[in-house]
Amino acid sequence: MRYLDEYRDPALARTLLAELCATATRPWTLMEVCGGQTHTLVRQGIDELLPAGMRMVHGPGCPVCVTPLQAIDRAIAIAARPGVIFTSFGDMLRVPGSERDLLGVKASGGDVRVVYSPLDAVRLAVAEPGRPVVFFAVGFETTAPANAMAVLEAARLGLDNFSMLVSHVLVPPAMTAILESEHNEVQGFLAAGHVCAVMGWRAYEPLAAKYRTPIVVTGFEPLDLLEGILLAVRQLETSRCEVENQYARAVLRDGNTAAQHAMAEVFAVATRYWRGIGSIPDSGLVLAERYAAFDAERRFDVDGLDAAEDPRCIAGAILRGSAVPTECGAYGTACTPRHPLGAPMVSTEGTCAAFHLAGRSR
Amino acid sequence: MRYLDEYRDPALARTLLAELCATATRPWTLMEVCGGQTHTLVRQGIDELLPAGMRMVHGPGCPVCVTPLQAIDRAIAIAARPGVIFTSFGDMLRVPGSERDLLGVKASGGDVRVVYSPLDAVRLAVAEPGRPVVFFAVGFETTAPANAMAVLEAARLGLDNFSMLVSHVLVPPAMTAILESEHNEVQGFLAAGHVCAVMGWRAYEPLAAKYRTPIVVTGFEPLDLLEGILLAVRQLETSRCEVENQYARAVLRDGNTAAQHAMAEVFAVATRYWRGIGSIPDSGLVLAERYAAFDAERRFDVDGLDAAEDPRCIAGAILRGSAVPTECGAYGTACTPRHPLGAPMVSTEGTCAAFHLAGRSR
Amino acid sequence: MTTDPLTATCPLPRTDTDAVLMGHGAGGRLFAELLDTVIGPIIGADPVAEDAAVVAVDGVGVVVSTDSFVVTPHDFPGGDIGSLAVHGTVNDVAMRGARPVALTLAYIVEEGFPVADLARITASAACAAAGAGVAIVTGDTKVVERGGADGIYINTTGIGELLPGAVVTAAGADPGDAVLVSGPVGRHGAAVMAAREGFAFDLRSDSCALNTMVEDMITAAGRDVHVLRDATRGGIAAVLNELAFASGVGIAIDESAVAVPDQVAAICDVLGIDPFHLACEGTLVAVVAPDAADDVLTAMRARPEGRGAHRIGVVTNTHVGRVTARTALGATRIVDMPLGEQLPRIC
Amino acid sequence: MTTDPLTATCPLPRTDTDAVLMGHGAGGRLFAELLDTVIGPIIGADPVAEDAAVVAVDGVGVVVSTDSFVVTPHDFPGGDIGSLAVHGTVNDVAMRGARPVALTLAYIVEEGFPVADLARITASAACAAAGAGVAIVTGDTKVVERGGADGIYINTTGIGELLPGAVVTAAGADPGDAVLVSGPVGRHGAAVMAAREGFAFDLRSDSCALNTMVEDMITAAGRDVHVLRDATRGGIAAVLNELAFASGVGIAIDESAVAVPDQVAAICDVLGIDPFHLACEGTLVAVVAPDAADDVLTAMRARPEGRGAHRIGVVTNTHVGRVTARTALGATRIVDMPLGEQLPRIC
Amino acid sequence: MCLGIPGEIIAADGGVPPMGTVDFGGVRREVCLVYTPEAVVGDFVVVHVGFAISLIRPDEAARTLAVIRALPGALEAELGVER
Amino acid sequence: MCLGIPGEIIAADGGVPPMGTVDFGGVRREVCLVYTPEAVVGDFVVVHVGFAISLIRPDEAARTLAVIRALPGALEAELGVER
Ligand code: SF4
Ligand code: SF4
Ligand SMILES: [Mg+2]
Ligand SMILES: [Mg+2]
Ligand SMILES: [Mg+2]
Ligand SMILES: [Mg+2]
Ligand SMILES: [Mg+2]
Ligand SMILES: [Mg+2]
Ligand SMILES: [Mg+2]
Ligand SMILES: [Mg+2]
Ligand SMILES: [Mg+2]
Ligand SMILES: [Mg+2]
Repeated sequence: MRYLDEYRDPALARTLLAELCATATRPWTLMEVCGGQTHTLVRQGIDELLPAGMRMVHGPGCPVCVTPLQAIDRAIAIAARPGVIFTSFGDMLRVPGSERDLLGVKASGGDVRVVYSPLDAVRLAVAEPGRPVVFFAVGFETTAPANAMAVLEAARLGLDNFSMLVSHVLVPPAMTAILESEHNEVQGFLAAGHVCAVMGWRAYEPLAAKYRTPIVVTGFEPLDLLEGILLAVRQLETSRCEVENQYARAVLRDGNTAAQHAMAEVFAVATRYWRGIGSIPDSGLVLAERYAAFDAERRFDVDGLDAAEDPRCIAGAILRGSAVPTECGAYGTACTPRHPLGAPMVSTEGTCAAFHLAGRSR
Repeated sequence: MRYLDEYRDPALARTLLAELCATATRPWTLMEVCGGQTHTLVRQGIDELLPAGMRMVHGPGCPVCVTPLQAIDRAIAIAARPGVIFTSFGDMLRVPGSERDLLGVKASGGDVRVVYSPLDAVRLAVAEPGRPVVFFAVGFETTAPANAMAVLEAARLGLDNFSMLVSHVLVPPAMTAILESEHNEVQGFLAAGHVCAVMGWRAYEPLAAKYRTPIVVTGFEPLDLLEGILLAVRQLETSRCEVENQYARAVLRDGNTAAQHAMAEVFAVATRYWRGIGSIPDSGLVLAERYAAFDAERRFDVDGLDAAEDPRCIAGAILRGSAVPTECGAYGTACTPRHPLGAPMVSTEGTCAAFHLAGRSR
Repeated sequence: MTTDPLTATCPLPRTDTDAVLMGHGAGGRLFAELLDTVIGPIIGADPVAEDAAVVAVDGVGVVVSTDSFVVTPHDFPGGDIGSLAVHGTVNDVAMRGARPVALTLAYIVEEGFPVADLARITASAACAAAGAGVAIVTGDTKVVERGGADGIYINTTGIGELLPGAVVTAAGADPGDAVLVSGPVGRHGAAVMAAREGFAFDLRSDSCALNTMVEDMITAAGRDVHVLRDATRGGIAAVLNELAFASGVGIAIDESAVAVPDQVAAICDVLGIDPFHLACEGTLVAVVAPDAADDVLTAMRARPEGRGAHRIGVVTNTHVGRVTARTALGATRIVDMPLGEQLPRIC
Repeated sequence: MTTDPLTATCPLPRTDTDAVLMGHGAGGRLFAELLDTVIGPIIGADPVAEDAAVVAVDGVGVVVSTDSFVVTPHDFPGGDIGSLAVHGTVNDVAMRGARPVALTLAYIVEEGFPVADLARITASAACAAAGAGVAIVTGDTKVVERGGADGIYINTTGIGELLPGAVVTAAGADPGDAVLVSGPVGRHGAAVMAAREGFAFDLRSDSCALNTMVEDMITAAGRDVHVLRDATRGGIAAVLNELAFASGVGIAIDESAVAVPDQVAAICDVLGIDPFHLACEGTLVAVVAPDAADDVLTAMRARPEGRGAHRIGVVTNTHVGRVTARTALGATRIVDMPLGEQLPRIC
Repeated sequence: MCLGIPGEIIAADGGVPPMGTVDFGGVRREVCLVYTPEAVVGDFVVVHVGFAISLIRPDEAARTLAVIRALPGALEAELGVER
Repeated sequence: MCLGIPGEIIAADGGVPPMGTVDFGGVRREVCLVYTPEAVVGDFVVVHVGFAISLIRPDEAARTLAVIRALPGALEAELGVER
C-alpha cells in the first residue's frame, strides 16, 4: 500500500538503526505515547535492536486501556438493559470491568454490536427507531471528531433514540502528568502522530520548553518510529528540547481545524481519571451541555456506579519508567492477563502483559 | 383412563354393531355434526362396519375447518406485523389462507406461538407488557367459554396489550341450514357432545320437531357413537323424531349455565360465513360492544381484507350428502390436499381429503 | 377401508413452499418431499433413505450414519440431548446390522450457554457412549452468536463394522415376513411433548442404545433379519411407511398389538396426537423371515430394552407402499406418513 | 525477544467464564482451554488435537474427521458454506495422510430459510465433493424454529483410508525439519471479514480441497512428511503453536517468508488484525524431513493449489512449545496462539 | 369437534379464577375450574383447552354402560374378549 | 494509539455529510470526508474509524524518505536488499 509499504523498508530501517547507534552515546530513556507506536515497536522487535542501554518506556497505551473501570462498568450496565442496542469499537468488548466485560454481557443476552465507525451506530438508530441505540465513545483526540460528527448527525436527523457514553481522553495533559511526576525517568517523547493530525503540535511546544524534554511527532511505521527515535536522541545528545515533526506527510502544526471545530462544538473539557495513572485535570472530554440530550449517562442514570482500582497496582511507577512489573507484589499472582488488576496488564501492549507473555517471573 | 377406556371396549362395540344390523331395515343416512365424532368413526373404521347401505355423512367438521378464508387472512395479516405475538391453538397454524398459512408467517419471521389454553395467551400478555399479544379465538360453543374467560381475565388485570381475533361459530344454525337445504339427504343427526355439555340440548328440540329429524347427543368414544347411531336408527325405524341424550354422563339438558353466562357477557351473536357452506344468520359470535377494546380486528384495522372461495367447489352439496367428491370438477386436479379449494379438502377428516388419501379417482 | 385422520393433524398444509418450514424437519411427508425434490436429486442420493450407509474403505465395508440433535428442552425425563445424540447415532449404525465402533461429537453452542451445562451434557454423552461400548474419537465445537442457536445442537456421526452374517437394509422386507417391535411406542416423543407443554408426566423417554440387542438378534437369526429401523422422527407410522416404500411391499399391522403405555395414550388423548407418530429413541421395528420370528423375539426379550418385544404385523404383497392397520373393531385403516411436526389440537 | 502484541487484540479478556463466549469457538487459546478443561477430561480425549482420528474397523485403519460450519455470510468471494463444509472436512481427513472416500452431510436449517438457497448450497457441496473425488453417502436435515439458527449450519464428517506409506501426525515434527506452507495466508478469513465489514474486496477465499496435493506429497516423500495441518481457525499462528505443542518442539519461522497477499495485508492494516490469525481454507502447513523438503515443494508446486508453496521456517529443539518469528528487521518475536475471535480494533 | 378429555381433580386452589390440577391417566396439568364450581377434589371433569366444561356424573356413566351390556349377546361378547 | 491508514479517494459524493470511497491497496470502503474538505478524488487521506482525518502531502512524504535515504550507507543497504 502506498504511503505505508515504503516506510516499512527493512534496509532503510537497518540504516536508521546504524545511524542511531552511531549517534547515541548514553542510555537514553524515551517514551512512545501511543499504543499504536508500541504496537509497531513490539511487533517488529525494534526495542530489541536499539543501542545497548537505550530504553523505550511504553506510554499510557491506547485510549481503550486507560478507560476507567467506572466507565466500563457503566457501559456494561447500559448494555445489559433489555431493548438497548449497545454499539462499540471492537477493542472495548474485551476490556474487563469490575465483574465482567462487554463480551460477557453479549453472551448473557445483551445486544452488543461492533461498529467500525460511529456513523454506523447512527445508521443503526435510524434503522431501529423503536430501540435505544447507545454508542460507546472512547478514544484520544484522533477519534473525537468522528464521534462528534455522530452526535451532529443524530441532531441533524432529529434522532431521539441515539445517545453516547463518552469517555474521551486528551493526550497532552497525560504527558504533563508524567513529566510532573517526582520519579519520572522519561527523557524524551515520541508524540502520537494521529492525535497530532487532528490537534497539531502547538500544545507540545510549552511542554518541551518547560520540562526541557524533546518531543518528536511520529508516524506508526518502522521508519517513522526509528527516525523519530533518532531525532529525539539527536536532541538529547545536543541538549536541545524542541518539538519536531517526523510525520509531516500527515501532520500540520495547526492540525485539522475542521475537526477541532466539531470537537469544540460537541464536547467540553473536564477532569478525567486514567486507568493506571489516576485523575488528571482537563484531560478528558464530556458532552457539551447543549448536547446533553445525547448523553447516555444522563439518559440511563448510571451515575451511582463507582469502582475503585486495586491498591496493589504500581502502574503509575511502571508508566513513569521508575519500576518494572516484576517489582510489583501482585505481578503473576493476583494480577495476570486473565485477571488484570491494572492497565499495563490489560493490553498485550502493556508492559506487565508483555513481561508475563515472555514468561518472566518475579 | 377412567371414563374413556370403558367406552372403547371392542366386544361391546361389536355387540352394538350387531344390534344395529338387527335394527336397521333401510339404508339410513345420518350426519355426525362434529369433527371429533368423524375422527373416531374414521380412525376406528366404524363407517366400514355399518349395516350395508347405511351412510354417515361427515358434518361441518371442526370449527377450524369452517373458519372462513377471510378470518385466516386477517389472522395472517396481524401475525405478520412486527412486534406482534400471535397466539393460536395448534390446529389453526396449518389452515391455508388465500396465500399462505400461519406456519408460513412464522417461517418468515412472525412471532406465532401455539398455546394449549387461551389463559396461556393472557399470561403471555402479562409477561410481555411491551408487545401486543393477539389470540385467535376460534371454536364451537365448547371453546367459547374458555375464550370468554380470557377476555374477562384480561379486563380484570387491566391488560392493554391483549386482544382477540374472534371467529366463533354456533352449531344449531348450521344444522338448520343443512336441514333447510333443498337437496338435503341427512335423515338424522348425531349432535356434538361437548357443544351440548356447554349449551345443553334444548335448542335441538324445536329442530327435531320442525324438520321431523331424530337428533342424538353423543360422546366421542366408539361405544358412544355406536349407541348414538343405534338410538337414531331406532327412532327412524319407528318414525320418531326426538332429541335423545346418549352422553348423559357429561351433558345436562340445560348445559353449563356458568359457562353460558360468561359467553353471553363477552360475546354477541352475529351472522357468520362458514367455509364450504356459506353465510348463515345468527351462526357466529363476535365480541360484545363493551369488550370492543379487546377486538383485534378493530385494533389492527384488517377490515379491508376480503377473500372469496373458489366457485368450482361443491362443498355444500357434499356436506348435505347430495354429491360425492368424485363428482366435483376440481377434485384431484385443481383441488388436492396440498392445494385445497374447499373445506372438505382442508381437513383429513373432510370427505374430499378422505377420498383423495384413499386414492379414489374421478 | 378408511384413511387415518391423524395423518395430518386436522387441516393439511400448503407444502410447495418457498421457505423451509418446521415440518420439513419432522421426518414425515414434508421431509421426504424435501429429500426427494431438493436434496436427493442434487446429491444423487438413493431415494431409499437408509439409517446408515455402507462405504468401502480399503476394501472393508464401513457403516456410517450421521444425525444432528436439536431437541428442546435439553433435559427430558429419561435423558438429555447428550445421551440422545449418542443413542440416536449408535442405533442408526446398528440398524444396518452393524456393530458401532466410533462416534464423532460436534457441538454448535450459543454464546452464553453455561459451561457447566456443556460439561454435564458432555458427561452424559460420554457415559452413553461408554454404555454402548463405543468410543468418541474426535469432535468439534463451534460457537454462534446469541440468538444463533437454541443453547446447543449436537451432531454425532457413527462408524461401524458389519456384523458377520448380517444383510440388513430398508429394502429387504419380503411378503410373509413378520413385523416385530421391540417395546411400547411413543415414550420419547411423549416425554418431550410433556416437558414442552407443561404436563407432569412420570414416564421416561425410551432413549437407549440398541446395538447389543441387534447383535443378539443377528446372532439368533443371521440374514433372516431383513430390516431394522429405529422408530425415531415420525414414529412407527413413518418407519413402517418408509420400509413399505423401500421394499415395495405392503405392511398390515394389528393396531391392538402395538403397545402404547397408558401415560403416552393419555397425553395423546389430551393433545390430540397419534401415538404412532410420536418418536421413539430406543425402540426398533424389525422385519424378519416368518420362521425366524420366534427366535428373534426370544433374543430381543432377553435384553432389558427388548423385554416388551412383540409381533405387530405381517408383510404383504398387496397395498404396495402402504401400511394398513386392523383397528380394535376389526376394520382396516391406512396408516399414513405423518406430514410434519406434531401440533397440539383442539379438534 | 518480544511478544506478539496481536496475540490478543488489545486488552485481554477474562476467560475463566461461566458462560460460553464467541471466542471459545475461534480455535485459539480460549478454545484450547475449553477442550483441555471441560470437554477433553470428560471424553478422555488425547490433549493433542489431531485434524482427524484413526479408528480400527474390521482391522483396517479408517480416518475420521468432523466439523460443523456456521460461517456468515453464507456466500463469500470464492465459495459458500456448502463448498466450505466439504473442503474443510476433506482437508482434515487428508491432513492425516489419508485419501478421503466419503462424506456425511447434516443440515440444521432455520425455518423460513429459502428452499432455493438450500438447493444452491447443496449443489455447491455436491460440486465440491465431486471435485475432490469424494462421495456424499448419507445425510440429515433438522429444522429449528425461527431465531434458532442463522439460516443454515452444516456438519460434515469425512471417512478416509490411509495413504500407503503415510505416517502423519501433529506430534511428528522433529528438530531440523523444514516447515512449509502451501500458499499465501489469510485469504479465507480476509474474504469473510471483508464481506462482514462491508469492504469491497477482489480477493477470493482460498477454499479448496487439498487431498490430491497431499497424495502427491506422500507419493513424493512417504513417511518423510511428518505433519500436515490445514491452517483454518486461528490461522497459521494457531496451527504452528498446536504442532509445536503436540510435537514438543520449537518452531522458528522467518516472517518475511510468509506470503501475505496485498489485499489481505490491506484489510488487516485497516481493521488492526494479524494476517497470521486469519483462517485459510485451502492452505496447509507441512513439516517434512529436511532432505525431503525440496521434493515435497516440487510436488506441491505442481498443483494449482500449491503453486505458491514455500519454506517458512525450521523445527528447533529450543523454545519448546513456542513459535518464534524473525521479523523483517531481524529481531525475534513470539508468535502466540490467538486468544479468540478476531475483533476489528481502533487501537 | 372439540377435544374434551375426562380427568380427575386432584387439587384445587380456590383462587381467581379458580385453578386446579387434573390427572389424566397419570399425566397432570393445571386446569381452570371456574365453570365447574360444584366440582371438588376426587370428581372427574371433562377438560377442553385447559377448562373444565362439565362434571362427569358417575351414575349416568354407569347407566350408559349398563344399557349397552344389557343388549343381546353383550355379556357373551365381553366374556369372550376377556377369555 | 489510533489505527489510521492511508488510502486513495476514488469517489466522492459531496453529500451531507460528504462521503466517498477510499481504496486501501485494493480494499475499498465508504469513508466520511467531512474533515478533509480540500481533498479530491486521487488524493490520499489518513482514515480513522471511517473518517478521513488528514490529507497526505506527497511532497512531505517524499521528503521524509529522502532524508532517510541520505543517511550514510542507506543507498548501499537499499541496493543490497534489492539485489
Ligand atoms: S502487574 Fe498488575 S498490579 Fe502490578 S503493576 Fe502491572 S498491572 Fe498493576
Ligand atoms: S374436491 Fe375440492 S373443490 Fe371439489 S368439493 Fe371437494 S373441497 Fe370443494
Ligand atoms: Mg433411524
Ligand atoms: Mg442418521
Ligand atoms: Mg436417526
Ligand atoms: Mg473442528
Ligand atoms: Mg435462542
Ligand atoms: Mg484442520
Ligand atoms: Mg475436524
Ligand atoms: Mg477443520
Ligand atoms: Mg437423520
Ligand atoms: Mg437469526
